[in-house]
Amino acid sequence: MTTEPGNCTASELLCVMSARALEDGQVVFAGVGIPLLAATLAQRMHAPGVTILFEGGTIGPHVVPGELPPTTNEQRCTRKANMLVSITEVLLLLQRGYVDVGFMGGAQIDQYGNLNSSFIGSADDPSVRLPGTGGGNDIASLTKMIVAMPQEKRRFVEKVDFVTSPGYLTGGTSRVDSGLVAGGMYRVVTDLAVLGFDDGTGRMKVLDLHPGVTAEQVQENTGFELSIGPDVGVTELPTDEELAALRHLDPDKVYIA
Amino acid sequence: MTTEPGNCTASELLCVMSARALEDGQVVFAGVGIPLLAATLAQRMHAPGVTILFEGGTIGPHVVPGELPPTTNEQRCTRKANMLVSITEVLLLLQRGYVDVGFMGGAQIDQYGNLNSSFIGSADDPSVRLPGTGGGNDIASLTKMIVAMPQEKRRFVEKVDFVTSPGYLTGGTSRVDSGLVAGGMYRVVTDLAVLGFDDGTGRMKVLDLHPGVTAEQVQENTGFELSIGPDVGVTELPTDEELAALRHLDPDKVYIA
Amino acid sequence: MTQSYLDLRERTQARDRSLREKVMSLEEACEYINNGDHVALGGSTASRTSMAMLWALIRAKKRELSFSRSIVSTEGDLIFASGIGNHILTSWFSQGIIWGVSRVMRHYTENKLARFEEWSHMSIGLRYRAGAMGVPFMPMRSMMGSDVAGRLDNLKEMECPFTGEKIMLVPALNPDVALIHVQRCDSFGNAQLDGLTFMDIDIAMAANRVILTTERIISNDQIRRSPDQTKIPFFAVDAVVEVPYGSAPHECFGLYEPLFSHMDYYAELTRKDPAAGVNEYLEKFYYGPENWTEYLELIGLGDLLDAARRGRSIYDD
Amino acid sequence: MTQSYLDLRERTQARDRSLREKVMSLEEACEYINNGDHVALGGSTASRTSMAMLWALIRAKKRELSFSRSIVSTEGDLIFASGIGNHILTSWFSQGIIWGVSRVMRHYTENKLARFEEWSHMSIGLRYRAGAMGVPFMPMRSMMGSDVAGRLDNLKEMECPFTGEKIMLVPALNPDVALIHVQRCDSFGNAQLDGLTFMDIDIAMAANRVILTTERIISNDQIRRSPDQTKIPFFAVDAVVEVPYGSAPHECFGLYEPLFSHMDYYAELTRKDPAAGVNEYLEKFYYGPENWTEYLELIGLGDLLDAARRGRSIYDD
Repeated sequence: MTTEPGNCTASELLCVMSARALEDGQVVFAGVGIPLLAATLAQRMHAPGVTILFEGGTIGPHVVPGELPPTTNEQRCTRKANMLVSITEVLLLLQRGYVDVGFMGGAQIDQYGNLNSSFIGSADDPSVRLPGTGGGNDIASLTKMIVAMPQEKRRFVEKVDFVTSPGYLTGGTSRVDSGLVAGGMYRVVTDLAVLGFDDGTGRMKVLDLHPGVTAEQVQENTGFELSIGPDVGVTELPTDEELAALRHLDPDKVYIA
Repeated sequence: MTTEPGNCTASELLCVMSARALEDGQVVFAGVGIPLLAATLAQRMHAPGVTILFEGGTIGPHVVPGELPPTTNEQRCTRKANMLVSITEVLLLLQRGYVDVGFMGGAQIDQYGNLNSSFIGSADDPSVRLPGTGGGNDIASLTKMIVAMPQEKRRFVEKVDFVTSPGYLTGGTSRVDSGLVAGGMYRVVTDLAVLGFDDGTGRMKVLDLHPGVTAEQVQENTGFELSIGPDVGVTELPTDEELAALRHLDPDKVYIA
Repeated sequence: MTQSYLDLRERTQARDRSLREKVMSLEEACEYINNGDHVALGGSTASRTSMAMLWALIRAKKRELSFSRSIVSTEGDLIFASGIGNHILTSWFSQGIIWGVSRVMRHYTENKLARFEEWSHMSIGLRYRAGAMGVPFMPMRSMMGSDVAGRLDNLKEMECPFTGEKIMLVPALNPDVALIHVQRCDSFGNAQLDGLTFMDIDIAMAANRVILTTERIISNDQIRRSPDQTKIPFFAVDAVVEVPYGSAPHECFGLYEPLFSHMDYYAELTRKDPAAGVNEYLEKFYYGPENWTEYLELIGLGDLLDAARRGRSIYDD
Repeated sequence: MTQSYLDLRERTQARDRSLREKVMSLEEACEYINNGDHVALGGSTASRTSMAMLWALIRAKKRELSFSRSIVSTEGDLIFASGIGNHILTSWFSQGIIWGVSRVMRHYTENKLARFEEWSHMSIGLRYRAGAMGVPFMPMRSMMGSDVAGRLDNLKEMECPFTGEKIMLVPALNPDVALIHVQRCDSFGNAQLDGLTFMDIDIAMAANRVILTTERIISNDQIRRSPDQTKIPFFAVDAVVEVPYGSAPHECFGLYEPLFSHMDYYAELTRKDPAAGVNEYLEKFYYGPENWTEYLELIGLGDLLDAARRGRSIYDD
């Protein structure tokens, strides 16, 4: 049973919608925050066979409801895991090709799916020094990416101030030309829509709108022109089961505001 | 108390003399056979602080008397070890510089200390295919070497049929020029003498004769001209303690014939 | 052998990497090996050899396989003599130093019936490691100047762009199949190894398919109680076969030492007439028995019990 | 930072690598760190940080240290604010995502008082690994095309001589000193780690000196009963310091989780006026206490017991 619009927060909507982007049986490299929570939700709902990898070195854990880890490097990440390895080894799994999907949040993204988590303003004299790439650069360089983030004009910019994690760089064949021959941006899931990328140009486009959201709304919350075709789809609202499972996982609202 | 000449076999003499070449506190990468036995003997005698490494991945074991391992890859090698690592990791310790001495046997050696354990005759059409390098090439390329082998004309040749494990190659700076900037042949211990290498030319020379052995005898058992100075030393015969310890370690004469 | 990165990824992505049961028989596991494949063997010398899987491959009359292993013992003789493969890449090939130089190896290589491709021990390890890491090569500092390097045509020397030093590059080795024998794993293929791991972890991660033989299958719950003991992840594994004494007459750390009298018997059998001796051995122990248990019966319960007593003694200290 | 191979070997060969006792106090261990050294920190974010050793370095008023770590949490704030170092190489630097972006990191970097040198997470791991292996670089396939690479001047792109592919080379990092906190080790420095090992093994093998802080010193006999659990060999270790709760307020796997209320307190203290807040924290917890036990007392026994209860619960499953 799907819930009524307005029965969930934007974070909850984002979490459910991005969980749905995962398929059963996939090996998913999940960042901390919404991705961790959404991958766990996917496991509890439609994709019990999803294997989660955390950057701290955890393979196939079982995240315990109410004990969400504050980073991917804490022991909470390792509960009932299948295997623990070093950080370098878990990142090398991306390079070797064992991972299906990299799943991250983002501070700033541009029309080619490049992510910035390093500097607001110029790198030499930033107005804000952000925490940096972590595994983001490696994940985005080496595997197919799903990014979950709120759709806001200041976050969806024409060109990011700094390419921390590469999308399609300057579009066309520029990503492959740079040496990044595998992986690439696949989906951006927001609280308004599900976005994809044009095969040829590498530019972002709208695939599906969330119920009640118009194409105009999405464009208004985006700092560059989005291609929105007439055949754009509509997602289904979160179900009561999804929301219940989500709230059970994060009762203290650590990641869902 | 030193034993009478003739009270020990050639293998026993070789084993005792090469054990003495080790110093207390050294990290010694030991091959199977005489080196394993001699390094263990050194531990029991003058050098209790010697740390033995085996190619199978063992760090600092305590070899049990009468249970000598048939190769360096059996569990017998790991008795009371401090640490076990992969084969690649234990060999990388040589490359990283943690090892003081590589300690090996040899089938054939030449005037520049190059070892052959691959082919007798031409490599394309050998009269004997030998078992090959194992870790020999890596050990001889990456650390200071002590080689223990019987002194025989067919084993001490002017030029080895095949350079399996590099000594000083063609002498002079040829080893360093080839890219092998560290390590190199240090001692060859035989049943007749202890041999070293000239700093400049890289050629083998006699350092010490075993008691009762003449310079002529050594030269007669060597297939190239050895430099034997007038100041050549004389080793001390194995002591009763050394022989007793050795025979206790190898009661079944697995390695001491 | 050096696959392009996109090929390697494509083969990897095409594998079913989900958490799923993959327990099968030796005969079923043979289906995962195609004629012409490059097969990497886990363990080293007479330790944790996946002897049961080799036994099955020989019985299945596979052909034109090539092999690699850190160090090769009697299994190399059997590969050559059975005809399943005539090319072995390794650093050392003989039964074991105490038995002298393998007459079977000599017979096949000196008569040019088969090829023993010699690399340094570390270079083999680094080739697997490059394969495991998804890079096309690894840098190293040995083999330079030697004739071992001189006989190989897929090595490259380079000048280090950071230090100007001479460096040797060895190419990645991504085997088509890896055969690895372990003490225990679950039905999904999460493997926990005791003692020496040799090159097994890199081999498993480098290979395009992995077949585990295991002394014992344990529950996934058991695995999850000590995930830091898991050495091979399930998603790298394609088949799991439970085979007690699956490495006999070689050893399996903590469970049984080598079956020395059997190894002595084999050495004696192949000393005088290597070709005839090894064929007699194959007839008796490989083609004769109906199944693996019969093979073990032929080796003899007494030898197995003796080896097991010695094997478990490692935990007495 | 990239040492020539002969320099690196010379430094390594000069170390006393014999099996010997090396237990000492935090203050004595400080002598192993010289002003100007590059110090690598084990653990990651708020896990197994060698907090006690950092505490001692700050109290000893070391100067001009530079640091590297996979991911930096509150210890980075304290390094900058205490003045022991103004350069940190890492991939991510903030207290932890739930506490927002570190105001202290922002204050020091945005005002150009200190430098946060950003590398990709894997590239840091591979730099340590190259250092651990004794090679001058490692090849990898990320960072290409990004501005992260664009801001670094010691990266090299090359064409792979085997495949023709574009490959990124990152230079070896051999820290002068590594500070690693472990659950247990013996008095010689043989360390056994539980749970996540982060980049610690590579750091230990790469560094020119290693200082272990440990929750507990165990006997060498105990180590030798399970040598396959030893992760750092004694000969790579120069000093061993026993410090219970040596990672507090960060966690130590299996023993205690992060001390969340203390971490919240710290975040709150530094939110409004980062410079004043972090200095107040240093005064109270770093310069105030007579010894490590007093530091723990200031944090509070209640918090320690709570963290320990949560920490041990990992073994309940």
